[in-house]
Amino acid sequence: ESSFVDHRGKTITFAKPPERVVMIVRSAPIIYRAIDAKADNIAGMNKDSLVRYFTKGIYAEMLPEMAKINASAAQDGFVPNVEAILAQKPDAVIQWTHDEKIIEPLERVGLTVVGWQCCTEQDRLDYLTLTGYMTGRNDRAQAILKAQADTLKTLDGKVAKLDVAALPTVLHIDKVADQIQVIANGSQNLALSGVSNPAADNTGEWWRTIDFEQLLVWNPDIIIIPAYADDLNPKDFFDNPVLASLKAVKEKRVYKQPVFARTPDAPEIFLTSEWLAAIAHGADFAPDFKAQIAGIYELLYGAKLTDDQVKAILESDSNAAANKYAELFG
Amino acid sequence: MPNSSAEAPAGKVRTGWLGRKLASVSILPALITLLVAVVLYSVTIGRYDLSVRDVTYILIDNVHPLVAPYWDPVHEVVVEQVRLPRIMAAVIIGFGLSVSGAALQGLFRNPLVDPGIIGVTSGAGFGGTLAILIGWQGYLLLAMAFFFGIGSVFLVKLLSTVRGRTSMLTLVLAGVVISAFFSAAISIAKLLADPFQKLPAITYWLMGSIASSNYLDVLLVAAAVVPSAIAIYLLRFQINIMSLGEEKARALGTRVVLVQWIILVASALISAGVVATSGIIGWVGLVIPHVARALVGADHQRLLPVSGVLGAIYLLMVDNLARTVTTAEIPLGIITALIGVPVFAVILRRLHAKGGWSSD
Amino acid sequence: MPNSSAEAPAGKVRTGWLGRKLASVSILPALITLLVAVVLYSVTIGRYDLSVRDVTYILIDNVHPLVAPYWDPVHEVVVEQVRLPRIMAAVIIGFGLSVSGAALQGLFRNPLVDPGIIGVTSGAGFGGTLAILIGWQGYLLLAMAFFFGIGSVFLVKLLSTVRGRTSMLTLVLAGVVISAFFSAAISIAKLLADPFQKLPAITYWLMGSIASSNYLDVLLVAAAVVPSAIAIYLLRFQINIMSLGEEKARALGTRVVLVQWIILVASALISAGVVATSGIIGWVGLVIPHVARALVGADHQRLLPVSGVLGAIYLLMVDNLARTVTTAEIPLGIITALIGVPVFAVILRRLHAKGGWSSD
Amino acid sequence: MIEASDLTVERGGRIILRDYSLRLERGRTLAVLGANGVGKTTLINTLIGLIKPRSGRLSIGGQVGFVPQLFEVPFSYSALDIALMGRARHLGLFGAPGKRDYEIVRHYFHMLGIEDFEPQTFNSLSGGQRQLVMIAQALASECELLVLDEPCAALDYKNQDKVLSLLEHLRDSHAMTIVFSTHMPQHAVEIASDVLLMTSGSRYVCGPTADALNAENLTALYDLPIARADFSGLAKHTYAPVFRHEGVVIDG
Amino acid sequence: MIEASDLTVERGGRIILRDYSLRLERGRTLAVLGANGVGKTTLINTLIGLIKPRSGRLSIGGQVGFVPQLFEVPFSYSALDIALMGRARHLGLFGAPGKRDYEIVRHYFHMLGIEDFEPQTFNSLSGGQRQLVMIAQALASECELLVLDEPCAALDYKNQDKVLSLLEHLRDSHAMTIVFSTHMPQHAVEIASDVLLMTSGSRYVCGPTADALNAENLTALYDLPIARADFSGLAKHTYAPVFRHEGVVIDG
Ligand SMILES: Nc1ncnc2c1ncn2[C@@H]1O[C@H](COP(=O)(O)OP(=O)(O)OP(=O)(O)O)[C@@H](O)[C@H]1O
Ligand SMILES: Nc1ncnc2c1ncn2[C@@H]1O[C@H](COP(=O)(O)OP(=O)(O)OP(=O)(O)O)[C@@H](O)[C@H]1O
Ligand SMILES: [Mg+2]
Ligand SMILES: [Mg+2]
Repeated sequence: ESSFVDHRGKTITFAKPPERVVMIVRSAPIIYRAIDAKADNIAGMNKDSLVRYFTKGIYAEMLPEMAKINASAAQDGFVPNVEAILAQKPDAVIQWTHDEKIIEPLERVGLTVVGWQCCTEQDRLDYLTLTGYMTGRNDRAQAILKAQADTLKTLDGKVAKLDVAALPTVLHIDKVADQIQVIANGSQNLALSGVSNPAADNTGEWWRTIDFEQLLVWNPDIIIIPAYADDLNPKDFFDNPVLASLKAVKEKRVYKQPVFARTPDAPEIFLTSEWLAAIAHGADFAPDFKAQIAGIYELLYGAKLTDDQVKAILESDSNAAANKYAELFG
Repeated sequence: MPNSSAEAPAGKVRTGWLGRKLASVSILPALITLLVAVVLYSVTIGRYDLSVRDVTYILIDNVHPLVAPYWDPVHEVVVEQVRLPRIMAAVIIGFGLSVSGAALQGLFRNPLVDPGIIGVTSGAGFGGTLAILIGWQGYLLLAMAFFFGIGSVFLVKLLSTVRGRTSMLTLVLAGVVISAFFSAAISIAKLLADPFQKLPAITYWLMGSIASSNYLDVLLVAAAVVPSAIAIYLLRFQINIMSLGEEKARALGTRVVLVQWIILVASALISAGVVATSGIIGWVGLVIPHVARALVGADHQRLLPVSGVLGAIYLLMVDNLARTVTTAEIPLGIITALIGVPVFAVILRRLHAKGGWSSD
Repeated sequence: MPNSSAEAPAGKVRTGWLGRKLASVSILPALITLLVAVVLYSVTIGRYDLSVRDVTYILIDNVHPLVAPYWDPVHEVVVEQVRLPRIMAAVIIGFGLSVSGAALQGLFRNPLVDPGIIGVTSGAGFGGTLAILIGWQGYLLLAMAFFFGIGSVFLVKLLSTVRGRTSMLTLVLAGVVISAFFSAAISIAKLLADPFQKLPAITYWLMGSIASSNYLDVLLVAAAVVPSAIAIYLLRFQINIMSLGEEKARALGTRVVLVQWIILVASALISAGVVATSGIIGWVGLVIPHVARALVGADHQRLLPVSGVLGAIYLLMVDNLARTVTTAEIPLGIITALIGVPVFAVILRRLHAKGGWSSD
Repeated sequence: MIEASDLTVERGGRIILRDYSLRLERGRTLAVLGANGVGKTTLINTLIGLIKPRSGRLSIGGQVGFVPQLFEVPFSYSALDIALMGRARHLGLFGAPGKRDYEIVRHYFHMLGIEDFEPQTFNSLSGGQRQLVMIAQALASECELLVLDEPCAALDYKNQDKVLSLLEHLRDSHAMTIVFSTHMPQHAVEIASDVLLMTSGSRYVCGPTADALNAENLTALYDLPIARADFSGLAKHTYAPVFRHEGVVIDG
Repeated sequence: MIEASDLTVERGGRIILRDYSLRLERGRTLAVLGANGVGKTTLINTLIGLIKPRSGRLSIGGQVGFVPQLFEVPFSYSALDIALMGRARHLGLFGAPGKRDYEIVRHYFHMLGIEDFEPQTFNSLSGGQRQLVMIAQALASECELLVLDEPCAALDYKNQDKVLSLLEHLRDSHAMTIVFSTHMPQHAVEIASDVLLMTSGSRYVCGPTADALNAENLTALYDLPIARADFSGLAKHTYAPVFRHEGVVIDG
């Protein structure tokens, strides 16, 4: 028997680990797969999660079984199709907590709901713990958490020695075509990597669209293209004549984020902080990064990555033109 | 001249009066029968497979308890907790929006008027958005939406009243202006919303859905819609008169301002109630009255009920599609238009000759 | 009776005719002067600090090259590549939408009509959304938006033409229906869009922005707006006549169908051009004509140019706010309404007495 | 029934009527005559309360039925629908016409001989037919005071006759008070007990028909020779204009 | 100028006119008389091309100016604006009225004595004033054929006189062809060279005024005694209705 408290403060008890779990939370399937080390108990997920994560890319290569899971739980991230979920006869449903209206219909028909809340760093760690309780694989959950904590602690030790006054500025830009869109207040803690975001304020506004004049005013040292920005590459910056007067473009310090940043709540996301620190401060901040990546993916998914796969994860092709990328990560 | 009327040929009068009553009666019961049929049909469909027999027994059980219910309790839950409240919500909302749309088109004498024109819809939308943004849920959200919706109609009335007189044109323009204002405010709120949780929540809520309706929601929306629809229906004859224009209405002895107010407030209640419980459901209140007018003419005595029932049938069918056609819930607002458009394009073409408006 | 006219008192005729000309002339030049002033002011403001002197030299340099430009080349880029095209776009778009709104309100004799009513706006919006969804950008997107915009006005006309006759009411309803259809289609596209990349792109594009306009964009939107606005202006007198109703217009010898078509197509071109280059910019085309009508009356000969210039000034000022008020670009659609609403609420109240519509 | 003293009425900022006083007892019929634009419609609208006078006192006893000069409807109501609206005053805020109301309206349709129009769309009727429906509407309101603005303007002689007879009948048998405006003095001759000759916004003659209505006053009123004409072989007379009497010069 | 043979016209699915034939030479004036709803407006709308006849042949020579029976405008145009619209035919698709057009319109305003209305909002004019403006509009169109539907219905005698004189003047000095409908036979007596008496949708009398217009025909037309009345002391006559002649019984 396992009993735990979910993010709503509700105590949930399972006599044995549930065998049919429907997940409405977008990143729950990958977390569940990582901790449970198998996909057998995942009975359903969102259409959206399936299409986005499991039909192409590294997950599709490593975890082909995920693509076969029923995807009728919800279309849009959180609004459940109650009858479709009932038809799966689930033992438990993982759902967001942000609105009682999206949980109440599920409980009304007698389903067991585990609530996850969003979006702080602690919430993200909790997903792993909660999944550990559900699957009865708390050991794996703690091992993964420890791997994260160790990496970040080492990184923190190095970042602490940097001169706080001279930290480089980094702007995450995911669009430069019809509009210039930057991440103003994202979820990634940039301080962990020893950089700062000139666009940050505490409005809570995640994305912000700016005009070119504003970009000139901020003039960041480094520009990062988020992993999800499929159509945007460093080359687009280097080839754009209007952007040529930007410092980061002049110095060719425009980088595409690696694939491990693709799924915001995935267990490997912490690698992003290390990668960014290396970009900003040098290879010392992520020593032997390729081996580390292979190790983490093996721990999480039991996958043995080929060298090409690691390169693909690091977006080495896209970043070939960027300053010192090859030197940094081979 | 009260007694002289007896001298009019009685037979003719009787058939005539009854004849008219019958004409209105023959379409309305047909529609009501259709509505009942669609409701019953709706209970039997859904992603969860249930036989028609099971559903019938489950329904009968409520009226006349069957000794040994042999069905799975989950079935009863599906029928009674998932499908029934949702069906009720669709019927009530479709009815309310169409009645209010028909009344407002008559009041403003403008075919482009819909329940959103008086600012309530986007006002209520903003109220709800604000609530989501602050993190309020459930009945707080509902209250906010409702409060802002009703507030905005008062704002519109205030804006358009110059020295005690309200012109219908200014009123309608004030409505447009206030709507635009709240829509912009909604957009601002969306820009500020957390894109992972709150933005999708706002977007989805605004798009309109009755997917998660429970009996309390149904009760709430009914509490807003039913009395308002009754008030509007009671004014059916006054709306006829108001549709001739304010001057004429005044000359005929109508208490113009009072009638305007009742209709505005009743429409505001309907819209605010709908938005509060189910988000913005557009289009129904604009188009259904035109279809109804094509069926029974411009007389609001027949138009209002026919409009209402037609709206109920329409929204119910649309919601049935929304919940069965794909695995995912498609927001109502989308299907309303997507399915409705081709259908109504044809209907409007066909029936336009007798479309009830004189201006074509 | 051509020669009899000479017998009319000549002096009176002259002052009268000139008098009318002057009345229209005195407001229009005032507005044009204001527009020029606002344009010049607009070049000097922005997030990037530039002194008025620098800007002046940079501008003069174009007309009369200064031998040794002492300014930073970045400054020149900011003024000439960032600010100027944007200002031009705002002026052209504001002008076009307002002229088309005024013409359509006259044609349909309905104060609630705006350039979006004939289906172009959401048609073009859908075209653009589709392009973004497919992954097309730049001129492909533009072409898609344009194509769908123009296509939808033809669809509307097709839908509303029964046996060769088009009633204005059916036309306007068909417009509403087609708009609803494409809006729903846009929503569907949004549901299908990747929420990290394409959804925000679609949302932002639809909300309207001229932030990234370059000279090619300006050229494109001008190519759509300028000839159309000229065509509409040339028809100014015919619009007066059409505004009396179709029958009367026909009796006066107007080629009703031709005039309708020219105005519809010209408005469609304007809207499609605007949406294609800058997304959906609502509200301007609806409200500005009312303000203009309050200023100069209903006669379209004066109304159209005044409406246009007023719209240009308004949109330019709004865009100035959009790009300077915060570090973020606020979508035009939002500020248009947010700032405009209180202002126009007051103006409409004040000037409504001579609002140009007879129906209040 | 009607008592107005020193009425001053303005429209669009212009004073149209100044210091009008008039008095009409229950059961009498007043014909209002005057040139175009002199203010007949304005006066009538003031009497029924559509326009508030700027100054002066006005008291009206009883409910008022009204037939306007111009009329359009935005919806295609049937003629019966339109006439039924005349019953509004008797139905209260939440009422709708019932069997009795239909009977009353049909009764007046019958009296006017327009039963056929009942189901027809009001807007598809001819100008004169619409006017008859509007008169039926006003009659159906069964008010003590009936006010009609040029009720016969679009009517042919036969229908004028019907309407005039009906008005007289209503006055006689129900002691209704009637005010109507007209451009044909003959209408006044036929049924009016009183006439109001509006010469200008501030000058008028008001009195019993027999006294006030004569060729002289009418000629002054219309600024055109109006002569008495006697029907050949009948003991009746009319007043008719003598058009183009002095070979009016066209000064164009 | 006008040649119509065997015209059959329907509206809303009902046949209103059957087998109407008529012919009017250039420079002549036709008065159309008939009971309410007989089809005068329908005939006139057919002549000017607003209604397509169901069968029959119709040929009209030259451009047509038209004054409708009912008139409303949705925008507050000035009277001048409205009258200027009469110039549409002369301005082409992309034209706008220039100095000459203003002069012509002002000329007719002057002839009708309505110069004062120029800047006034059309909708704030009285019924009769609007009708004068509409007549000015039709005159300003300077067409060969002028068609007027009850042009004098809302006018006082003075203005009727003005309009009639003006029409006669136009016919005489510009050889204009004129068709107008009216309910007052006197108008026909005054200026019409021809009359069309529409007894029903399929029966009519058409001919020169002197022949066709007599008490007998009119009595048949209106189904009411119409008698010739001679002006006291003048060598003129008129036709006027003998209202309530036989003590018409109100059968209500
Ligand atoms: N809303 C208004 N604003 C300004 N002036 C007005 C308004 N309504 C009427 N008038 C003016 O008031 C005067 C009287 O108009 P009214 O309609 O009372 O005339 P009338 O005697 O009924 O004329 P008719 O015989 O033509 O019907 C006219 O000169 C008219 O122009
Ligand atoms: N759109 C329509 N649909 C059906 N019937 C119509 C329509 N328009 C007119 N009618 C009918 O045609 C007949 C002739 O109408 P019309 O307007 O020509 O009469 P009129 O001779 O001008 O009468 P009036 O003297 O009253 O102006 C009327 O009976 C009328 O009801
Ligand atoms: Mg009048
Ligand atoms: Mg007629």
